[in-house]
Amino acid sequence: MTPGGAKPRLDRPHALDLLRQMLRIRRFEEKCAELYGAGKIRGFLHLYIGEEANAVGVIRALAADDAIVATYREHGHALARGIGMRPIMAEMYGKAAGCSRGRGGSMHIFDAATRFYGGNAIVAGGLPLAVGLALADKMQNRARVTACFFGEGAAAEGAFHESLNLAALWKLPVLFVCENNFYAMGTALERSESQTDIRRHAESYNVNGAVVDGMDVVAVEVAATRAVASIRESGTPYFLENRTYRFRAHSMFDPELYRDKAEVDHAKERDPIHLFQDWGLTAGLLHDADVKTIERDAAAEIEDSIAFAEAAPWEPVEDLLRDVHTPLTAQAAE
Amino acid sequence: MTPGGAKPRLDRPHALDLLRQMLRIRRFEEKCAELYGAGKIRGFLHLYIGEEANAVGVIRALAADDAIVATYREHGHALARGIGMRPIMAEMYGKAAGCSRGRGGSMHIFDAATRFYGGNAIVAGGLPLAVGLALADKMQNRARVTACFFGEGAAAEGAFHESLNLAALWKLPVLFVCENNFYAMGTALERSESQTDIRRHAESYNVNGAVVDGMDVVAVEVAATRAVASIRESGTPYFLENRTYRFRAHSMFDPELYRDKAEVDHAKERDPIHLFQDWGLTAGLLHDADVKTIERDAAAEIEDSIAFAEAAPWEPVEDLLRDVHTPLTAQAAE
Amino acid sequence: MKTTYREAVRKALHEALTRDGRAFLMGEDVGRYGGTYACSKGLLAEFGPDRVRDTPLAEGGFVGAGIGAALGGMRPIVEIMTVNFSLLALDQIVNNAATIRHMSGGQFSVPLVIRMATGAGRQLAAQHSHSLECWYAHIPGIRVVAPATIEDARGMLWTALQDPDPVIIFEHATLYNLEGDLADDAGAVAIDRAAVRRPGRDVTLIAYSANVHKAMEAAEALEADGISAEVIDLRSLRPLDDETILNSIRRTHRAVVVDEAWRTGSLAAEVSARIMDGAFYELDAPVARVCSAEVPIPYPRHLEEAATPQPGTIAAAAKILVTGHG
Amino acid sequence: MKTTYREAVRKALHEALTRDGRAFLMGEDVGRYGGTYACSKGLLAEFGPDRVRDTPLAEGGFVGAGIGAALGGMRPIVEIMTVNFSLLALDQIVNNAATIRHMSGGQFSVPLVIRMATGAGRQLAAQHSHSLECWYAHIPGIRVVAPATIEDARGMLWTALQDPDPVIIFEHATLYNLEGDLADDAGAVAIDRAAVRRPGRDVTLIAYSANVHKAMEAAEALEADGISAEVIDLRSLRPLDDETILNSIRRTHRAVVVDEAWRTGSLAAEVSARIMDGAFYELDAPVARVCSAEVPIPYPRHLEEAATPQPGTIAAAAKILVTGHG
Ligand SMILES: Cc1ncc(C[n+]2csc(CCOP(=O)(O)OP(=O)(O)O)c2C)c(N)n1
Ligand SMILES: Cc1ncc(C[n+]2csc(CCOP(=O)(O)OP(=O)(O)O)c2C)c(N)n1
Ligand SMILES: [Mg+2]
Ligand SMILES: [Mg+2]
Repeated sequence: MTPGGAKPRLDRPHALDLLRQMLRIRRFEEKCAELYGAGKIRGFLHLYIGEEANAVGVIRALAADDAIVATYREHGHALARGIGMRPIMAEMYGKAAGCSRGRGGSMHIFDAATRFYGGNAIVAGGLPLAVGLALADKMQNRARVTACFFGEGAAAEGAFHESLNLAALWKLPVLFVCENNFYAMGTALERSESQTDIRRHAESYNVNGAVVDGMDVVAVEVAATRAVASIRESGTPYFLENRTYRFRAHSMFDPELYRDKAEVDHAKERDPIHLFQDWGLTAGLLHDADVKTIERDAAAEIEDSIAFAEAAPWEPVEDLLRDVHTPLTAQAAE
Repeated sequence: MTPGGAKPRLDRPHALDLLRQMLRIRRFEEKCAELYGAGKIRGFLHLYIGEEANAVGVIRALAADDAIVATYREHGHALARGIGMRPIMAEMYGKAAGCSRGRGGSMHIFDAATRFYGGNAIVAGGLPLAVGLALADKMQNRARVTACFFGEGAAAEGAFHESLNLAALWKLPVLFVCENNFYAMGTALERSESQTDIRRHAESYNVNGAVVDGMDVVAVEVAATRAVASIRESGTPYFLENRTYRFRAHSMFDPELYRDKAEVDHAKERDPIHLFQDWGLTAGLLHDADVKTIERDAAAEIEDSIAFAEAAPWEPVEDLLRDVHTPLTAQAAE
Repeated sequence: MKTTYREAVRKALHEALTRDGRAFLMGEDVGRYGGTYACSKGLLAEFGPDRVRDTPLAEGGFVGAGIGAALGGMRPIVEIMTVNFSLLALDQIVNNAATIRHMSGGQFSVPLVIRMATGAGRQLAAQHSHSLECWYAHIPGIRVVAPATIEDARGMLWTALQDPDPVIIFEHATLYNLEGDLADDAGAVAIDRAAVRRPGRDVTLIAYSANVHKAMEAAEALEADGISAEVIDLRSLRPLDDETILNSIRRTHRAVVVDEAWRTGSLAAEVSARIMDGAFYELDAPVARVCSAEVPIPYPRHLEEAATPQPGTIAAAAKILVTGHG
Repeated sequence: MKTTYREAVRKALHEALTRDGRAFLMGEDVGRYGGTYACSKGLLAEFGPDRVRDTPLAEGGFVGAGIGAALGGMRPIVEIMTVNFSLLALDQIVNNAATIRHMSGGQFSVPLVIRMATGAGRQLAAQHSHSLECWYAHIPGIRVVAPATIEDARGMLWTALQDPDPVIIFEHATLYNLEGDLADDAGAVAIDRAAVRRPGRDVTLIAYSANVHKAMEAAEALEADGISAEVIDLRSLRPLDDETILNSIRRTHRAVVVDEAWRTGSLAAEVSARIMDGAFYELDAPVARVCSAEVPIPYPRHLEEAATPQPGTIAAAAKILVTGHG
């Protein structure tokens, strides 16, 4: 499965964790789709189903004080980063107990504790932020990495170009992760990029990079680990192109006129969870009972998060104008 | 001098024309600098002195119905394109007899007759326009080329990236001409681009390109002719990086703190006019008398244009609101 | 004929592509996807990928390309998916589309139409709920319209396409599902005048786009309280139709201006200032504004509703003007 | 001490870099070139290329990087060469700088200062003469200030730098050569209040930035005509200091608002609407606005002058208000 063919040596806890992370993201989002249908979650909801290996593999390679900048399709990243499912679910509901106090919703998950800088709903809007976070680290002599996730559609935006150039020019510790799921809404890669080999762009800024099978969680983790090591050693950016696929519609409004069911079905044959689970079972690293436990735990965690979100109070309307500016008390405390 | 060493076969009229075009641009701009000092020309004035071979060489390769999009440093392009020196000078003065009716000034020379689409003072702002002009040609099955001039500083802007990608993706007949004079105001290329070999960017969009000695007018013309032929044949864009140098300050406000006089003097040793003139004289294609005639004609033309601009009336203040919208009469006539 | 606002937009696009060979539609997902709001569904199949042109994510680039194509003799209809993303194209709009005619001394016109969805109301939170029409209405050299009705959604595009200069059409995202009747022969409509959507005597409610409907609801509620409210649909945001506004004020002597933009610097401020300019001595009370609260739009429905104009807040503002108390 | 506005800005930058190790200046040509307006001359030599950081031409990119650096604990001072190019960074400002605090539920602040030159008056024509302060003043989540005096040029930056949220400082390009006295111990100034620059009884002239000086000239001319004009310098464009404005109107009962922006949708409209809101019954005449004509700024001096507010036009507007005729 991995480029070299064989899996690197994984121990059992590691394998269990990879499966657990991917599965709880999957089940969480399946439930979110239901909750959307039930009117509990509103606005836009962009599911990551099919792409879980990317967030899980990359984020495992990060240290606790590294930073993450993500997109509107970020539930998986938030969960993999260790933000609690309760505050995430409450955020999806728009409750004040949400991680962004309910103000952001699905597209704007933020978490200071884990240095999770959103949840950005402007395509490519997060890239310059990642450059700046890395610049701050460099200027303050901190050996931290900022991982920046975005889709292949974002690569056409001017912000992509400006950000790659700045990161390379100033030698900043940014890990660019292009999650290439081959579609930007309904626009296929070949209708959006004259150069479909996106890594070629990175090369044109003299940024090192690699292409990874984004359906293979171990391959992703290996590549990300290598990338992060390279960044920490050289202080310069690194570019990962993770080839993956979105199994669901772009958002809950998308009738998917632009691709065949056959194409989707074909992609599903390489479901990252099945691939890894089958491999783990075959290799004897995982057992059927493990899968059951993980599924049961995930289900329980999700039920718990829903109960939490349901019970959480709405923010009072009188607080409408909160958090436009930093209150003076917070300023004094800084 | 040219890449291959030898000059391609130039006949005498051709050689005379190249020298004449470069010299009249040079003398025109030298006079403009004086007129600026005298308060006749105001606002920003960006001189092209040292870079003349680029406009002259490229524009000779264009057909009469091809289009040009240029920057605020466009006097040379406007003159080489054949816009009359009188309306150009009147424009510099801000007189109603100017080619843009005086509304634009030095940075906004426009001319419908020669399809000269400005004179754009937003760095990289003209690139998307060029893409659109070429798109219009393609959609209307016209075999025209749009030449788009910009500096190497513009290559860092998002608009560069978006435009190159669109032109390549949609296979549009755009000739991108990057006039690399190694500085964007006071910012040297290596402080603005992680990749100083700008053509590498073009390659990353799968756009064909070439690097040219922008101080050698014949080399520029040869490369541009090849480029235009390639565009007409393939219908796809082409990228020229012309390496050149700006002998004067960026604008009349620039104290030139960022570069040594020695560097400028060194560059002046490859003055495109001297290079070509010397070569022509040595090769026997040009004679001393030719140079004298060209100088005299240029001086006369410039004096004439000044007289014209001086005598031209100011636009009445009552017309202030003209040309914000297209008047109904013009609409009916369309 | 029963139809929807969405379908009216689609019909208008269909007409444009059918009647004018120079017209083409370009934008993100206008083709294969059928348009984010399904306004161009089916057009790709009928007119082909050249004239129903999917673009990469590159708002500045493709809007600029639209300007260039207009200069080159085409009649581009550029769809920016939403006003939120239009910020990435604002430089092209301000510095090229709006100025090229002037900077060139009248040599070149830019016959470009830009359509975009705008507004809040769908719980899309802070980055996806802007109402920046007022910014566009500030720019000399462009025309800005906002169809509030099915007739206008059907008819404004063709008229905009005849304009030799850039026209921006704002479609409020909550309107696409609006249902109503449309005459079988409905077609182009004038785009330069405001419309009195409901006559009244005591107060004038001035709104545009989706808020016209909220103002109509407010007017009905006021009616029940014995207050007769006139409702003006601005329709054209630039230029503003002062005459229709001032004529109304001269009759009602009171006005509430409704605008989904943040209050400070909203178009409502301009309308208020113009009423000050033109009808100060006619006013029985200061012009009131009902705008969005000065907060990025929050995600939860109850907060989003509290942040934006609602029929209740409009009616309450009108009632205070007329009766002196709420 | 005799000094200039330019030198005051330079001193303020010098102080920021000296006193706060987290502060750094970044922008196009702030370093080797010394700043387009020479405001950062010498700072590179003193503070080095990390803290006086030349950027590529990439306004969206480096403004976004400034936001990120602020999130990362720095105190970036980002210079956008002029407001004209800020359109390329507007998405970052509106959708990130202004909203991250809110979208994150108050977890993150963005202590970012953006400086930019603004305005017309130097014959730079249609693309280089914008006055878009009103757009920035529309955005919740940021503070906007406009130093008109040497004291404010010297003192506003440090205060802005203490703000935990984004602050935008507009410096009118015609002010840099302004000469005047500055106290040796001049330092930080409050940035939230307007200032009465000249007291008067008959009419209030409200302006900001370079136009304060034109209003002062107008006030002198009016004085000669026996009209006593008060001049208010707004200083803070967001939030607006209603109290100072309304207090003045309650004394003079008349106001002229001066704004170099195009009239429609200018900040002057907002000020007029607020006076309507807050002092309608105090007004003896409608608030007048003196703004730029609705035309892209033309290159020739006589047309540029005709297009923008001038002391003469300000005085004329005031005179009509006070005497009922010009
Ligand atoms: C600047 C901007 N333009 C358009 C949109 C609307 N939009 C949201 S997601 C999306 C597709 C993005 O595709 P990609 O970058 O490949 O990410 P994916 O959704 O596939 O994960 C689009 C067009 C947006 N949010 N921001
Ligand atoms: C978007 C934008 N940013 C900044 C400027 C200010 N500016 C004008 S010319 C220039 C340098 C451009 O350099 P380059 O593209 O190399 O062209 P050159 O002037 O060297 O011909 C700058 C920074 C501008 N006009 N537009
Ligand atoms: Mg994608
Ligand atoms: Mg250059």
